[in-house]
Amino acid sequence: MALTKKRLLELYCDMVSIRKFEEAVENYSKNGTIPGFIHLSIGQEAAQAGVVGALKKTDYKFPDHRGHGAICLCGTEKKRVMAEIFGKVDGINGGRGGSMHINDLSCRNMGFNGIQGSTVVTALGTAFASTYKKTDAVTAVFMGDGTLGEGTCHESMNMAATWKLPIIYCLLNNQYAISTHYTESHPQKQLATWADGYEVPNEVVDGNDIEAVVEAVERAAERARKGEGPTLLEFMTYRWQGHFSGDPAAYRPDGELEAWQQKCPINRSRKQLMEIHGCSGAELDELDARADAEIAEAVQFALDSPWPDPKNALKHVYATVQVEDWK
Amino acid sequence: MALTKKRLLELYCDMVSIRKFEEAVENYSKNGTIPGFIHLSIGQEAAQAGVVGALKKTDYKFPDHRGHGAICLCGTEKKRVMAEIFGKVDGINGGRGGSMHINDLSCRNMGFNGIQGSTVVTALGTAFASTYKKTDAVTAVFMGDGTLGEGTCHESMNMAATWKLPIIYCLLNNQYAISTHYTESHPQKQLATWADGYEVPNEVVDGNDIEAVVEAVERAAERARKGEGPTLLEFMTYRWQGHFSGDPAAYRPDGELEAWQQKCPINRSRKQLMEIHGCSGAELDELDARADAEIAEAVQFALDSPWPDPKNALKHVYATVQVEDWK
Amino acid sequence: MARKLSYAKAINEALHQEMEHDPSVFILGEDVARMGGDFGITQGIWHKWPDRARDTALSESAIIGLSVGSAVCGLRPVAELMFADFVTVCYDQLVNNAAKIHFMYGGEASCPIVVRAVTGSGIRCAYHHSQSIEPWLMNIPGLIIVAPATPYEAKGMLISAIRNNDPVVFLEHKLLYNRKGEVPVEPYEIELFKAEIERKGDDITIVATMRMLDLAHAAAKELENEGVGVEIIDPRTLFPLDKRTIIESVAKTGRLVVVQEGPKVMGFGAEIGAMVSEEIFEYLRAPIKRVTSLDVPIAFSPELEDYVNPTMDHVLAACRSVMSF
Amino acid sequence: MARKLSYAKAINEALHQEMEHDPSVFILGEDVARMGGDFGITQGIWHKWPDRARDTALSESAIIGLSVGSAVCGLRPVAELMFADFVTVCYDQLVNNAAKIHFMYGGEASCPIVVRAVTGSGIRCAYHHSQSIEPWLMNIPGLIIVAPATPYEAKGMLISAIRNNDPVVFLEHKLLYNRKGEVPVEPYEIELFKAEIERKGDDITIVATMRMLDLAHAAAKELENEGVGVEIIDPRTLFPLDKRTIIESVAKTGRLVVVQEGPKVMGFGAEIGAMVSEEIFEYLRAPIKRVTSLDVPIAFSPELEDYVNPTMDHVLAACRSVMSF
Ligand SMILES: Cc1ncc(C[n+]2csc(CCOP(=O)(O)OP(=O)(O)O)c2C)c(N)n1
Ligand SMILES: Cc1ncc(C[n+]2csc(CCOP(=O)(O)OP(=O)(O)O)c2C)c(N)n1
Ligand SMILES: [Mg+2]
Ligand SMILES: [Mg+2]
Repeated sequence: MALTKKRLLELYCDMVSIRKFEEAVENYSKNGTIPGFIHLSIGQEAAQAGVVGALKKTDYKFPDHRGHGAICLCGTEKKRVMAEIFGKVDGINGGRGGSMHINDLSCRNMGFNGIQGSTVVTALGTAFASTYKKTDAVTAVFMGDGTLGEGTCHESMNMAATWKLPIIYCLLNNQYAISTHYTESHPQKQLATWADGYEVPNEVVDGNDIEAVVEAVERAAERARKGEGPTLLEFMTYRWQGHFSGDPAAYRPDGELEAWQQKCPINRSRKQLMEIHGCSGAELDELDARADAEIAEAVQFALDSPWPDPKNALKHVYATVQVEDWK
Repeated sequence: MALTKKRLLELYCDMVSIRKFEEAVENYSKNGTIPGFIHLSIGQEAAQAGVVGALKKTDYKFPDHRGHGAICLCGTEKKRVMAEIFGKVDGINGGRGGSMHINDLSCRNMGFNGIQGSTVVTALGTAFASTYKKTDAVTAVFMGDGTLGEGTCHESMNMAATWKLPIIYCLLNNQYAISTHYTESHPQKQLATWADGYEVPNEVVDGNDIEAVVEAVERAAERARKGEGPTLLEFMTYRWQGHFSGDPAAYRPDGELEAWQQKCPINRSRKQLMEIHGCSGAELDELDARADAEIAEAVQFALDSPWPDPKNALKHVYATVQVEDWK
Repeated sequence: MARKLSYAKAINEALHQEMEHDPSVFILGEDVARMGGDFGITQGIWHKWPDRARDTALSESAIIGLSVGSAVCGLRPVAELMFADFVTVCYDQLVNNAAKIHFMYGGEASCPIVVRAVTGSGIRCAYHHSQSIEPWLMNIPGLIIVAPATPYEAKGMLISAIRNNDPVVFLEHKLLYNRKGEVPVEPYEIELFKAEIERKGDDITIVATMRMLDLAHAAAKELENEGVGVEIIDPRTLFPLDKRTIIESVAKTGRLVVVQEGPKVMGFGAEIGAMVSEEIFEYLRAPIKRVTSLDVPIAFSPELEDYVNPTMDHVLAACRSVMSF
Repeated sequence: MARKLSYAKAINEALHQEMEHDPSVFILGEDVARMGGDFGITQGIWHKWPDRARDTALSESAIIGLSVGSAVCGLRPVAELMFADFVTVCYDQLVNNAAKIHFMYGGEASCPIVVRAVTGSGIRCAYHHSQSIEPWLMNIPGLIIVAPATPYEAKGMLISAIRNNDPVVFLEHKLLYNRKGEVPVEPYEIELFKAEIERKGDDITIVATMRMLDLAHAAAKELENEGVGVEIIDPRTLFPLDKRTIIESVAKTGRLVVVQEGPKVMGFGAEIGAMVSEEIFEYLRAPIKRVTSLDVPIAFSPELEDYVNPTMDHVLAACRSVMSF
C-alpha cells in the first residue's frame, strides 16, 4: 500500500514547507529579530508531516517544542504561526507564547507546554473526551527521546493502556536530549520496547521515510479508532541543528551529522517522486519555489505585524476574572 | 537450596512476631489508644520477613506504609517502634512520625514517606551511595501494586536500569490499592512484567511462601552486588484487613479473604516445620508464646511511655537553624 | 430551609446535582467511583452514572492532566486528590498546565476543572497528610482557591466552582466533614469572589477560614463580654481575594487579626496583612496580627500536633494586644 | 582582591573548589557533566572528576530523590534543575522529602543537598521558563532558599550552601550570569542567614534581591539628589529570613519598600511587609509598599514581558509616595 503519487507530492510539499519555514526562522533568530530561543526541526520533517498527514482534521495533535512544522500542518495559518514566533500581535496567540507555545483549538493543534512530559498527560484528556463523547477522534502526542525520562510518560501510558484510550505516542527519537544521547539516559536498545511493559503495541519506524511514517500512523490510528487503545511509535530521526538555534552541538561525534544528512527525508521523497513517479526536477523545483514564496510572505507578515499593546499582558489570565493593572 | 531448619525457624518466629505485633496494634487502634490511622500487614508477613531476612544488616531497606513488620526486623527495638505508633516520647522518632513514618538510620531502616512512590526515588540515592563509596550494600524498596501508578516508579526504574544501581524493587501485590483492584488500574496481567520494558529482570513470586521470597531476594541481591543492576520482584499476597484498620473492605468479593486465609504464610511454614523438619506443635506453640510475651512487653512500654513535651514539636526542623517558638 | 446536612453530605449533594444538571460533568480520582471516595464524598455517583465516574491508578499528574485535556474539549471534570498534600506530586499540572491554559490559548480555550482536596491538620496523621497547602497555590495567576467553612457554603461554592470556567482547587477541611448546618435542597450558587461577613463588630476585624472560624467566633463571644466588638470575615475564596470586603472592614475597625492554619511564614495571613498595611495604613490603629501554626512540619503525636496549631487563647491574646496597643 | 569574575564563573569556581575540598560532593542533572550544563555553569567538572558528575535523564523527581537518599548516606549532592520552573515536576521531593528528612529521622539524619536552579524572567522564553519560584518554597519549614545577587555572593553562598547540613535551593538569576564583580580566588563562606545592608540611608528601607537590586540602587541614586536617604537591604537568604536586619533598618527609616520580581499576591514582599507591620508598627511612618511584577503569567513578546516587570520608575514612584505620605 505505497502512497499514491498525489499523496506523496502533497507530503513532499509539506516537508519542503517545514524546511523552508525552519530556515527562515533560523535566519531571523540568528540575526536577532526573533526573541528568545528556538528549537528547529530541520531533518525531522518526515516524522512531522507524516504524522499530521496520516490523521484527520478532527484528531487532536500535540506538537512538541520542536514542532513548528506539525503546528503549521494542523491548519493554523503559517503567517500567524510565524508572527507568533516573532512575538507580534497577529501571532495566533497574540505573541503571548512564542516558538514553544503555539495553540490553536480551531484546528485541534493543542500546542506545547514548555514543561517536557506535560502534554503527554494532557493528551489523556483529549483522548478521554473522544471516548466520553463517542467521537472517533484520535489523539497524537509528540515527544522526544529525552522526554521519555519524565514520570508523566509512565502515568499516561499506564492509564491509556488500562482504559484503552485512543492515543498515538509519537516518539521522535532524534538521538539526543540537548547533549545527552538516548543510550546514556535510557536502558533500552530501542525506546519503543518500553511500551512492551504495558502490553502496548509499538513499532520502530524509519522516521525519515515518509511512507513508513504515514503507514505506521495509519495502523495506529485504526487500532485507536476501533477502541483497541494506544500505540507507541518510535521514529528514528536526527536534528541537523543543535538543541536550540545557536547551540554548536559539540557533543556530536564527527561525521554523524553528515551521515544523517545523507538520509535527508526530503531528498529521499524527491528521488522517489522522480524515479518511481516520473516527476521532473523542474516540476519539483517549482513546488520548492512556491514554498519559498509562501514562507517569504509569512515572514513579511510577521515583520509587518506590530508589537502587541503591552496591556495585552493582562488579558486572558482568567476566563472569569480580570486581573488588576496597577501600572 | 531449601532453607535449613534453623533458618526457617527464625523466619517463622519473625513472621509470628509481625502477626502478633499487628494484632496488638489493631487492638489499640480500635480501642482508640493509638491515634490516627493504621495500615496493617496481617497476611503479608512472609514477604516482609523474607525480604529483610535475605538481606544484610548493612543493606538499606525502605519499608512502606504497611511496613511495621519490616521495620522491626531491620533491628529497631520493637518497643520503640510500638511507642512511636502510640505517639509517645520513647518512640524511635519521639512520636513525630507515628505508624507511617518510622525511621532508624542506625539499622538502615530508611523509613517510609507518606507520599506513595517517594521512597522509590529516594532509594536511588542509597543505591547510588553504595556505588559511589564502593560498598556492597544493596537497597530494597517496598512498594504496593497501587503505588506502581506513580510517575516516580518510572523515573526510578529508568535511572536504576541505565546506571545498573543495586536496587531490589519489592512490589507487594496484595491485590488492592485501597478499594481498587490492581487489574483495574494497570494493564499488565502480572505487574512484574512492567520491568520488561526496561530490560530489567523480574519475577513473580508466591509472596506467602517464605522460602520462595528468600530465594528470590537472594538472587536479586547477588545480581545487585555483582553490579548487574536492579531487579523487580512481585510478591503475590493479600492483606486480611481493610486498607486501614477500620475499613470494612466491602469492595472484596465474597470468599476472597477466606481463600487467602487458607494460604496463611505462617500456617504454611508451621506445617513445613512440623512435617518436614519434625518440629512439634508444642515447640512451636512455645515460640508463639514467646512472641506474645515480647509484644506484650512492647505494648506495656508504649503505654507507660509519657507523651512528648509539646515543645519537641519545634525540634529537628533544621539541622542548622532553630525555629522560633512564639507560643 | 430547615434541613440540616453535614459538610460531607452537602458536597456529595452538590456533586449529584451537578452530574444531573450537566452531562459534561464527570468525576475521577483514586477510589472515587465504586467505593465512593476515601472520605465517602463521592458516594452514589458511580451507581447512577457508571460511565461518568472513574477510579484511577495512583497517578495524580495523569488525573490532573486528563482533567485539563478533557476540559479544553468542553468537559467539566471534578477530580479528587484525596489529601491536599498530594498536590505536590501534580503541582506542575496545576501550576504550569491548568493555570495557564486560558492564557496559552489566548482566550480561545478555557480550563473548567475542579480539583477537590482535603486540607488541614487535626486527625493525627503526621506531616504528609496534615498540611495546609493553600499558600502554595496562591502565587499562581490563573488558579482559583476556594475554602468553604460551612455545609451551606460547601454545596453552593462547589456548584459555582463546577460551573466556573477557570480551574478551581476546592479545599475541604477534614475536621469539618461532620459539621452540620442548614442546606437548601435545590441547587444554588454562591458567588465565588465574595467574602462573607460572618459577624459584625466595630473594634477588630478577624479574617479566618475553615476550621479557624471556630476560634474566631469563640474569641469574639468572649470579647463581647469585655465590650469589644469583633467583625469576622471569611474570604471563602482565598485567591483571587475579595480585597474590598476586608479593606472596608479594617477601615472601620482599624485593627486586623488573621487567624490561619499552617506555618506563619508566607501563609496567606502574610498577603492579607501586607495588603491591608499597604492600602489602608492610615486607618490602622494597631499592628496587624497573625495567629497561625508554628513554622514546623506537623508531627504525629496529639501533644505535638495540638501544640503546633493556634488555639482560641492565641486569638484572644492577639485581639487583646491590638486593643491595648 | 582585584580579580573580577562573572556570576556564572563564580558559581563554577565554587563548584570546582568544593569538589576539590570534599570528596563527598558530586554533581548531577541534565547535561551537567559532559557538556557542562545548559548554561555552562558546571563546565570542567566532569573532565576532572568523571565519576563525580552525572548526566541524567529528564527525571527531575529522580534527580532530587537520588540526591536526598545519597545525602542521608553522607554524600553532598549538588543537583542542577536547569530552569527553576521545573521545581514543579519535583515539588514533592523538595517539599515532602528533602525538607522533612531531618524531622523524620528525629535529628538522626540530615539532608545536605543543594539544588541549583535558574530563576526569573527577562530572556523572552515565556511563561514556562521565566517564573520567580521563590514564594512556592518559602512556606515549607525545613528548606533554605538562597538568592545571591553578585558574583562575590554567588561563590561564597554556594560554598556555604554545600557545606550546610540542610537542603538548600540555590537560585541563580539568568540575567545576572554575565554580571562581573570582584571575587577572591580562595574558597570562602558567606554566612547564610544574614542579610546584607548594601547601602546606608535614613529615610526609606528598600528590600530587594537579585536583579531587583539594580532598580533599587538606581532609584536610591536618583533620590539622593532629592535629599532622600535610601537604605538597601538584600536578604540574600530568603528563607529562613534574617528578620532582625530588616526590622532594625525599618525601625530607623520608618518606611519600607519591597522590590520583588514575580506576582505581587503571595510574593515574598507579602511576608516582609506583614512581618514589619506586625512587629514594628509603631515605627512605621508610611504604609509599606510592594513594587512587583503584575499578577499574570510572563508572556513571550518583549513588549509584554517588559510591561509585566517592575521598572526603576515604579520604585521611584513608590519611594516618593512613602516620603510624601
Ligand atoms: C521538565 C523539563 N525538564 C527539562 C526541560 C529542559 N529541556 C527542554 S528540551 C530538553 C531536551 C528534550 O529532549 P527530547 O525529548 O529528546 O527532544 P528534542 O529536543 O531532542 O527534540 C530539555 C532537557 C524542560 N523543558 N522540562
Ligand atoms: C501520592 C499519593 N497518592 C495517594 C495516596 C493515598 N494512598 C495511601 S496508600 C494508598 C493505596 C496504596 O496501595 P498499594 O500501593 O497497593 O499498597 P497497599 O495499601 O495495598 O499496601 C493510597 C491511594 C498517597 N499516600 N500518596
Ligand atoms: Mg531528542
Ligand atoms: Mg496493594
